[in-house]
Amino acid sequence: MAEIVSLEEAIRSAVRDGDTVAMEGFTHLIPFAAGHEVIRQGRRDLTLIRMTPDLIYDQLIGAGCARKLVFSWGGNPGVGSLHRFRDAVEHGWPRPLEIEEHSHAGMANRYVAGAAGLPFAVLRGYNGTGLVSQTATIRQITCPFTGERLTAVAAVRPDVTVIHAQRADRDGNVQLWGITGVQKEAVLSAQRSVVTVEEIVATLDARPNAVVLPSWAVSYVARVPNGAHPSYALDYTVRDNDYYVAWDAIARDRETFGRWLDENVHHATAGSPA
Amino acid sequence: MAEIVSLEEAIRSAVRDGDTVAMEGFTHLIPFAAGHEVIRQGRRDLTLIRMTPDLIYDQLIGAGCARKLVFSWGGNPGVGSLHRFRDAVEHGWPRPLEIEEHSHAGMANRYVAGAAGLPFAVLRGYNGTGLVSQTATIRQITCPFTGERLTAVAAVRPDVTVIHAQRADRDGNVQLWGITGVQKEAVLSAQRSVVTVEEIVATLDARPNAVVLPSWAVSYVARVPNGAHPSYALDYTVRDNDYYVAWDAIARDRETFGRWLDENVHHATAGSPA
Amino acid sequence: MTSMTGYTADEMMTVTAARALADGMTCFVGIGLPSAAANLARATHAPHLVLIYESGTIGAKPDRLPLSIGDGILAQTADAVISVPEIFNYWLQPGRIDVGFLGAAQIDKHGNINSTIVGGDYARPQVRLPGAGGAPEIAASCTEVIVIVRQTPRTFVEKVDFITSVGYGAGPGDRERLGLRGRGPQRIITDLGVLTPDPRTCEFTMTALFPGVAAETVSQRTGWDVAIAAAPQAVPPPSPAELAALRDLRAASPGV
Amino acid sequence: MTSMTGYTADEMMTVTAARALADGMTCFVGIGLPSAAANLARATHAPHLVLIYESGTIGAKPDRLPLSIGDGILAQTADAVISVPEIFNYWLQPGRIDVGFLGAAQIDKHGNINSTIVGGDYARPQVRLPGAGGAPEIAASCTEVIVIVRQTPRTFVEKVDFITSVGYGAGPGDRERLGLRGRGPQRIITDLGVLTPDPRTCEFTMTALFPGVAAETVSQRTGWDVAIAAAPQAVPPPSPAELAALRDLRAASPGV
Repeated sequence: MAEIVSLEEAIRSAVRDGDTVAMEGFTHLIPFAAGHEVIRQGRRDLTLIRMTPDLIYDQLIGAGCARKLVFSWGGNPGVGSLHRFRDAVEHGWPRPLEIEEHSHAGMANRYVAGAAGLPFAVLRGYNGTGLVSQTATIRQITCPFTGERLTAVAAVRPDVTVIHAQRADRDGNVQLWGITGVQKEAVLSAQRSVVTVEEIVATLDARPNAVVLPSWAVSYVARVPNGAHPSYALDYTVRDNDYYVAWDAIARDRETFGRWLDENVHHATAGSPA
Repeated sequence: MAEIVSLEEAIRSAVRDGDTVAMEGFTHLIPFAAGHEVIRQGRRDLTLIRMTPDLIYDQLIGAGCARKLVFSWGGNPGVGSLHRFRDAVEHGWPRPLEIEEHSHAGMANRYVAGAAGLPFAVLRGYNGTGLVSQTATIRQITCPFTGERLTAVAAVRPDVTVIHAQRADRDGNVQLWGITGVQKEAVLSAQRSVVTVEEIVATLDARPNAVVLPSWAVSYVARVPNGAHPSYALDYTVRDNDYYVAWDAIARDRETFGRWLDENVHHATAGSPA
Repeated sequence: MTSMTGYTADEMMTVTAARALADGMTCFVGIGLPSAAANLARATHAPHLVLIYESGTIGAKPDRLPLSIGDGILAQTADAVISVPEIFNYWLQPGRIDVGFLGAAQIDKHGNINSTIVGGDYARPQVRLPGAGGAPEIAASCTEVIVIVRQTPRTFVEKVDFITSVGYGAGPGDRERLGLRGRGPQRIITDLGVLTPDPRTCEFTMTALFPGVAAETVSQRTGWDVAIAAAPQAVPPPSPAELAALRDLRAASPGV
Repeated sequence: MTSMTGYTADEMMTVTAARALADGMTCFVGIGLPSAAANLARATHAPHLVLIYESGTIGAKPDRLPLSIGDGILAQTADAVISVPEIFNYWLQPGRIDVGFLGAAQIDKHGNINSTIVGGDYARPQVRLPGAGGAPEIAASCTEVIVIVRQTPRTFVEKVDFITSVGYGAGPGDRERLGLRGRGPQRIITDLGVLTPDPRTCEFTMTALFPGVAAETVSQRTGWDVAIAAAPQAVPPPSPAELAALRDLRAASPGV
């Protein structure tokens, strides 16, 4: 059964230095507040997994939390570069960042394999691309029936997965809807999980297109209203597109970023909007 | 775009002698009316695929439509044997029936591979069972990352998949809900598909736990109210459990079965309840 | 059929199976006795028992016994309704399910189960049984398996005609060699009592007897030279509360 | 920026891309110009165009341009909302999607695309770009690919620094050798016109020019010795109806 705790306690219990951490949410439901709590708690040497690092990992990378990034598309959607990510890769600042790079199809299948308790997944992908020779978790595999050559990708098995959802009930059952991306697989592939939610309700009435994660498949639930900001939670909050645009200038400069970090993360309290 | 036609026309257009045909529906939403239409049209030499052959394939096998059965559990749920299936396997009546036998997990993954355009799927399954040496579509595969030995099953790629759903809209988009089993995968793995529906509506309003198959992924839609009987369509009809019990005596005897077939299938019209 | 003791063999088996389920466990349930047992446990000592049906319902909370594995009441009361591929791939396969129930047409002394064919050969058997269904992977991946089956010499055989689901294979170490990650069958509940695997040999031993069952009956109704514990546990009969709860469930379930 | 001709280069590119989409096609759409083009086509000549976004929405019918690939309006108007693994595995991979749009930081004469790194080596590049996203499998599996990119010598290069998505590889036969089942990029739409692959060499040739574009400009803005068709097609400027529909879409979409 999931424990319902504060965000501070959830992150302290679930995330340790050196962990492999996945924070998922495909544009929608990105767990920003939890990411900021990880920064505040000073976690280090994390291997961060996320299909689209987005601003949340730009912030964690810039704050020096990450040793390695596993990803498939590292841009500021509709805006441009993730400057903290680029600074880490191009100049090793604030520390060198090892990368393990995939395509979306590959990353999605790596989560599927993790959720299914398999060591790898099979797809038609990567053939002819430069990723094959750069990424050790991509290999060729032969169909035992047809002899056809396909691609295998290694499962991801995060120590912790963190997601944001619209709501949970008092037993810790979690419900999310709208664009639910790869979150179910990310939670099921992990050893531990943290789910921040907009609200905790008495009963989860059925919703179209909803994914339900039963309480016994989740470790910690924390109530964090607006915990996806500047991403959004459908039917609760709207995406703060201006924040994404403004981020470009903040992240472009190391000092500006440092001031942003001090003011909006280090000196903010757990779960307050940033 | 799916064509909205009569059941008779849908089956005539989609199902040919010698085809590999999957009719899916896990207890719920079994496309009985379509199965009876296949019998009425006198199709022969079919390879029938279905996780649980159930009464629908007992009827098709007894009627002599099938050359081969691909399946994972061939009983009358909660009642006992499928006598027409047993008679075919044990005594070759009305004709010998080749079988290709899997577990549910294996069959489900074979449909997944078919839907995904892959020649095989990987699972932890079958190890130590007698099925490994009897079924050619089960082979060992080695993980290219860990060296672990797992099981591969060959994809199924039916010529035609037939399912029953609650409803479609006038464009042929199909919606089903409740226990939706492996129907999405069965349709997506097939070259052609027929969907019978309880009703055709102007708009498919969103439903909890609904699966939607877009019109362009379906070949034919036919309106057949109660087309799942004696199975059921959640929110439309209820399962006729008495029919399942009564079937035992009907199917146990070749002549009784023959009379049932004449009265309830051959002399019934397309789509009438049987 | 109610015996002179005031309860039937089915009721005794069902109650014994229900007692094996602890609150909060996750349980992969089939129709018939297992479903009755799981729902009885949920109605009595294990209100947070999580019922998972292979039709794709997680956390179903039926107030009557479902009539089929795909009974609408399962979907209507479940925490989550998912596809059949998902139930096997994301929930059963990774070892998330604590207990799985299995039946058997034949079971051998190492707990291997046959539900495929009896007699003849595979292509032309004397008796063609329904086959595997979910059983092979339930037997492989649930943390533990409970088998429920009536004890007869035809069913309890030295060697099964076909291995549909692996118990302990040919003995110790076989599950590991085969890569089966669950612990295997931890008990066989019959109409006579309970058999559990000998930790050294993996052979099933009769370690608990139902009220009024003699050791001699066990030997007569087992097709191998079954060991009986020196001091077999005496299984208490169904309590009035257990019986009442079970009969209430059945009364609410016409046709089951 | 509207030119003296009354429309911008972006508008010309968007209208040209929209015209390439026939009614009833299924189209894998990214944000930006491709999304504008697909929604323009749907608002004009292709009302049954099926828009598929990699966030998992099939048949989205937004009445404004989505602000991100995960804009709520996509889920709210879609025929089906599915998971990200499913969109790639069940819909893109098996070849169910007719047209995929791709952008490029670099593209070479065989239509191979780089969106990963420029300069330096992979581990310490001069410029780290966002990377692959859905592009490699879109390039592999869609029946055809349309690339939309502004034409500059820095972008249109003899050889890309990194192959993120395969066009025609090193030339004829490479897609088949690599097992790529889609037909590959069928056109590159730039701010100068349209390039299409030579059926014999798989080299991209400038086969259509936008109004007022001189052949000389094409050569100057291409990093390889690009062939220009002897009689390049003259692409008609945006019609008043096309422009109005596109501007209505943009007006309904603050922030895009």
